[in-house]
Amino acid sequence: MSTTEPLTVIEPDGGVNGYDPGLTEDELLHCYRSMLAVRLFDELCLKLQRSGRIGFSIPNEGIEATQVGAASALRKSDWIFPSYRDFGMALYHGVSPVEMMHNMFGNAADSAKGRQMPVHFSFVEPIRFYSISSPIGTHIPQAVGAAYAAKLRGEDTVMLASFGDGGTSSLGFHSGLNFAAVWKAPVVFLCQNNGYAISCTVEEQTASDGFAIKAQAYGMPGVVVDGNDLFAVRKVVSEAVERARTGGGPTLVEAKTFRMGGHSTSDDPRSYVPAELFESWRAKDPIPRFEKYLAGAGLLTSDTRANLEKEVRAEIQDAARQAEATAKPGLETIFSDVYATLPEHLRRQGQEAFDLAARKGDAAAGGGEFPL
Amino acid sequence: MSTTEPLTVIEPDGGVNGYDPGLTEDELLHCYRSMLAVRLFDELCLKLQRSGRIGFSIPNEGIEATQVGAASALRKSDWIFPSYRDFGMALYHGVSPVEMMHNMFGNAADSAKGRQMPVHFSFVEPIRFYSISSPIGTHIPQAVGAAYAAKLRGEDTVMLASFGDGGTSSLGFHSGLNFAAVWKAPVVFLCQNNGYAISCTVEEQTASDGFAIKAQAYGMPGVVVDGNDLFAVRKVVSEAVERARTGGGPTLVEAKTFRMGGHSTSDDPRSYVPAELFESWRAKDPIPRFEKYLAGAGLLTSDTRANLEKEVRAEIQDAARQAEATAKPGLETIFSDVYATLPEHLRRQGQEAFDLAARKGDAAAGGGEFPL
Amino acid sequence: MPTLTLLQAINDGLKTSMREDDSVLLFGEDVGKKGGVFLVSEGIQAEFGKERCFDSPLSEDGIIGTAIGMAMNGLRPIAEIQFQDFIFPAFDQIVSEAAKLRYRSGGQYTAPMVIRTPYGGGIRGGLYHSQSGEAYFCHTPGLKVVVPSTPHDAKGLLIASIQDPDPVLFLEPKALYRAVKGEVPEGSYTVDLTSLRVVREGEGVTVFCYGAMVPVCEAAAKEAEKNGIDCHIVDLRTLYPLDEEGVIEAAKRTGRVVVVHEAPRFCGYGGEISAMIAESAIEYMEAPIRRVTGFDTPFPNTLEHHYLPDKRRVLDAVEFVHNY
Amino acid sequence: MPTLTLLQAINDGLKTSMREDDSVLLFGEDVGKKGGVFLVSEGIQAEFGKERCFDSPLSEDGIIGTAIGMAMNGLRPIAEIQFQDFIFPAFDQIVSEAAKLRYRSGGQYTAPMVIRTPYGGGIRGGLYHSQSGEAYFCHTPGLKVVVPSTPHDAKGLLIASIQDPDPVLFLEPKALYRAVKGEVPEGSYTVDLTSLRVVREGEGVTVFCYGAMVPVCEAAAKEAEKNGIDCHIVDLRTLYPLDEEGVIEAAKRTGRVVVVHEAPRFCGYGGEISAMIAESAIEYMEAPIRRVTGFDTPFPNTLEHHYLPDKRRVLDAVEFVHNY
Ligand SMILES: Cc1ncc(C[n+]2csc(CCOP(=O)(O)OP(=O)(O)O)c2C)c(N)n1
Ligand SMILES: Cc1ncc(C[n+]2csc(CCOP(=O)(O)OP(=O)(O)O)c2C)c(N)n1
Ligand SMILES: [Mg+2]
Ligand SMILES: [Mg+2]
Repeated sequence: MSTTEPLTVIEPDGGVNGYDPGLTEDELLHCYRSMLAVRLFDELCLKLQRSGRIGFSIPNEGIEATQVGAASALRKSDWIFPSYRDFGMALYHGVSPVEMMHNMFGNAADSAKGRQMPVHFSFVEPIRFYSISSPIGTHIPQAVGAAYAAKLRGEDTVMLASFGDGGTSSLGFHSGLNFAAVWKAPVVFLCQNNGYAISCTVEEQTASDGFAIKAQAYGMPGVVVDGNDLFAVRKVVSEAVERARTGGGPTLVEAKTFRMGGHSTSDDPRSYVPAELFESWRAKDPIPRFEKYLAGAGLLTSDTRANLEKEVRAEIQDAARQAEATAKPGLETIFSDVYATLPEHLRRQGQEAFDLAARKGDAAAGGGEFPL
Repeated sequence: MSTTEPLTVIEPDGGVNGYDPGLTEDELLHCYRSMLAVRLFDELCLKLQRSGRIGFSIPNEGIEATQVGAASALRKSDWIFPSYRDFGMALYHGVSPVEMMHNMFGNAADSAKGRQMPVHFSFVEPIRFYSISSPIGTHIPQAVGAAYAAKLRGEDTVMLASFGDGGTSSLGFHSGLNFAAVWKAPVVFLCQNNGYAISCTVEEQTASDGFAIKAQAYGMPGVVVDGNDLFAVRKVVSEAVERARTGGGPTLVEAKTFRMGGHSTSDDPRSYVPAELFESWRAKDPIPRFEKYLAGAGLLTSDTRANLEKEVRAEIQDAARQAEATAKPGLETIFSDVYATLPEHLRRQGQEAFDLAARKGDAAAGGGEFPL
Repeated sequence: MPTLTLLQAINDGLKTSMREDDSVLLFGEDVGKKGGVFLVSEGIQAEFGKERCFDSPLSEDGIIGTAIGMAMNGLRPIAEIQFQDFIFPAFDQIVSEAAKLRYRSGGQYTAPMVIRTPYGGGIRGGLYHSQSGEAYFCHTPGLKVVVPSTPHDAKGLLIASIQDPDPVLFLEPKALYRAVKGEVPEGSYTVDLTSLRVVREGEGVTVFCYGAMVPVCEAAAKEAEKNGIDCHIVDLRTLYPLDEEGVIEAAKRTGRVVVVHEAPRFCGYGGEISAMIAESAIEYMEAPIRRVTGFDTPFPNTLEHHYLPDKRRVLDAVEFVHNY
Repeated sequence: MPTLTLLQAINDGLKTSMREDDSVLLFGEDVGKKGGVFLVSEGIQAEFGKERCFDSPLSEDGIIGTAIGMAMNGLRPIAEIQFQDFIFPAFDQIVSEAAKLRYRSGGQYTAPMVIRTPYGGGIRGGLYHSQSGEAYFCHTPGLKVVVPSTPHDAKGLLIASIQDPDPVLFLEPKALYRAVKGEVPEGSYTVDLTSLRVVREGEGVTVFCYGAMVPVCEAAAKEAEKNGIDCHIVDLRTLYPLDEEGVIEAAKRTGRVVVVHEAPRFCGYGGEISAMIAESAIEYMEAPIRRVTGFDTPFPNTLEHHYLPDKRRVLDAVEFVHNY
């Protein structure tokens, strides 16, 4: 089974043709709020980066519905194996903007202790949002292994592994999907086809007819969905999650969407993305599209929208302020977490680092003693 | 495009339903002789290994038609990127048994200078039979690169990359097929599905419906063929070669066959292959099957067959005798061919090795001087 | 105490761990029905079932990638790589992922797992069934690297590796699988993962070695003794993290040092040992620090006996530093 | 002579080679339309067309695997790996294939190719955009490993690498891309692939370094000079094969040695330099051989300035060995 025409639910006029998302009003508004939060978080990060207050960020504009729609199909006991362009899934599940901002600033409160680049989040609460790694695709077989563990113990946990169109060329895609299908592991593979892998077009990436069809190579179902349509993504991912949860094995979902920004704040897409493409996709912006639905359902007015935006913006700005005011990680964090317990040679090297910092008069040295 | 029912040409009674192989009588007999040579070469190697005269060999029984049928679709200007279970392709194209035996004995006349394990052949004449590597699948993207080079220069060379069912799980399979399709590179991928990867069954290897279907993931045609049917293999590979030669890009061919022996001389398949499987496949032996066709076409009698077998056997025995009598590689071959020119540190290490050998009274030291 | 080969001791260690702890499982190419190409895992599938001992598709990237996922979700996977030479397709998963997961997640996610793989020469395996890649992994913070040379250590180090909270590469000297025998305690015991083993005490020359080079060095020491040279042999056995103080002490003890391994010399593990001594104990050295290693070439086949360090080469070096 | 940055010199080297020789081509992720994430290949697709400069799918295994195939069939591919941290998916192709092809085929097949990749810290790249993996490759016979530190060397070494009959890993110190400028001859020239560069002559302490550590060592030497310590700085630049005699000579010259690199210390490249000296010139050493390196941890982000060797750390070591 594999489809090539993307499933769509939300029509241009906001109608959904009788589709029932199975969400309460609050839940619907939470989806909306989450998409908005992604957009505003991004906006602020771009400013922070441009003004040199953070080093780097990754824009998500255009992809919000894919992230939130997919996340909404999961339980808190499920795991997310995200790409670096997926933090909307964490927001949806209740990770607070300030926890994310700690990472953007790489400070002492960052769960990664300032060791990773910005946007390389890691959370275990309120949902397992797996530590993002820069190497593309490595998390795919890892999700499969984690799924195998759950299955072996008879748990009904499902793993969602998310990656880009470029990610399908990675080694992890091939081994991950193959192992998952052979083991009938409870995993949903979400390929976010956003048109580009940095500057590489989809045609330069693969000669196949889209990405869902790649499921055939592994003997699992492949489904294409309109990635700018929150409900369509929710529907397709929910079905895949259900299949996984009930022992039906993995599914590959391709969400067709578009990256409206650069690859990252270090990238200028104008050198390789034709302007027309931006224009045509702007018309499909997932946020106004969902607003139309909400307005039609009587859940959103321009007033409530404005208030919500103000509230979210304030929360995010406050998060940034807090994170910026938080101290840098202690010098000893260079040496901790390499192993569960500190080996002797790292103790020595740590003490050297403290000695040196002390001699330089660097405040990082504290009292000069390596504290671990 | 992808088929799941294997194409067959030679019927149980030896009929071919009007199929025209486009081969002269001599050529047909050459195909037959090549299959026979593989079988007899194998037989002798097994004996040599069991008696400790060579260290290792890899049986090909049952796979001869795939090897020879595929090889017969190539020109001498094409390249073969073989697996270790493919030397029938070299034999077909005129590599002599003695050249192969030099490799089996790892002697001074071995083109790999005794550096590789047995059956890791490398030839450039009369056809490019690419140096076999133990790591599975690495040669697949290499074939694609070599094809790109040919295409860039406007040559009409075609590359045949051959690998096993297990090989489809390798990294090289994924990257190789993907790059080939994007580049429309002139390559034919031949997956020899012989039922096992050492002891791993096809079901443990992949959940897909056979291997040809994996072509879909890359946007290339996939075809299944009866691998014990010389003409069927020849037909399907010839079509794929023609497509590649005329700019139509790559094809994945799956030849369904069966490994009638162990994985290698170090392996006892009885611990994991059900006896019935051997029996049922024995009935499909590609050699008697082709004999039936030849007999029907008036090209083979039991006399000519017996004579041919005697002749080939003698040639192979003679080859082994020659190879066994050939000296071991010179001690300096440990150090040559690491780089195009010998670096200083290897000159020093080479001299050390000669000094030591001389002190041990080892004849390998020759005059004691490192000769490079 | 039963007397076992190295191979039997590993098999015993695997079974002991799997009996002790339900979360331990073993997978890789051909480890199930066949029991591994060397038969190290013989009888394991039969005893523990297909869910805890099974064959994987032919992808080392997949084996290690999924093992990491199992490990972070509560299992204690033992992933077998059929030959160390075939570990490189998984290099990214090992070096970028297993080794760095705890660090990059601030300890939120971890990968307690063992990668078992036979390494080294001596079986006429040529370029791709003979390599000793320990140096690649010992340059990778976050990994532990272990190489047993006796049945006792093989079982004890293996159990310790399985219980360890960090990823451990467990290199098995395949040349010794059936070549060494020794007493092995029944039941569970561990050998510390940062500890040296003094193979033989001596005052003349300190010889550092590990894995299949240990018996070679022992043989050389016996020869040397005849010439009045008294070797102090240290089996490094836990290559990373290493008991560096133990190394320095052993070096100071004699002031004369030889380091032996099979892998190529340049940027090999032996270089670290020499460098460590040159950094912390150079004033104790009474002779150059000599390395006896594989040559800086790929691994040959027919001539492997000239490539691998042997008794004669070790003895030469021992005599050289002794008489310096 | 024009004055160019290191980045411009590499761009110039690429264009010069591609003009000179039709069989040279450049490919990798984002090297075409975009000109590379650092813009090293700016203007190359425009000048040489899409057949000789193009973007590849996101697979380092595919990039290196196909490059090997191109190389064996008459082309001179330059394969870019976007960051050295992402070379590991291609480790098998590099270590098992490119490095061993000539050897295993008795010279019948060869892989004359260049793998270009930016390496090293200093750009706040954290674990995966900062690493220095040279030691992994310098332990791999069959490869050559080159690291320029000046625009002149970058161009000359790059052209030599492209012309070389063997596979060359060309590591570009990304921290220096725009940070160093220098005169660069127009047109084609080469710098020998087994040659050291004496950065500064001195009689007090010998400092070995390469890549982005060269300017750090120069700064330290200036400081040291104020305290009357006269450093002899050697830019190793062609790490493998190395001019070992040149190293030994430079070490003997002062009898006091410091080795500097960014990579972790344990089994790092510096260990080889120390070991080589401890083996061939220990009696000339008047002090311990000190290494100044990255710590034995993954590469951090916020605190990278504490992780990377800096002027102060080099100076400390120089003073230590000088005053010993
Ligand atoms: C193994 C590896 N190679 C290269 C890179 C550099 N890189 C970072 S993102 C990226 C493109 C990814 O594209 P895609 O998978 O489509 O995800 P998107 O950024 O579009 O969400 C590349 C090449 C990397 N991170 N890892
Ligand atoms: C990367 C790698 N992993 C493991 C091996 C060990 N090994 C050698 S052959 C083989 C099975 C190959 O099976 P298949 O591809 O089906 O080929 P066949 O032997 O059946 O012809 C394995 C696992 C290897 N050579 N390379
Ligand atoms: Mg993309
Ligand atoms: Mg097979």
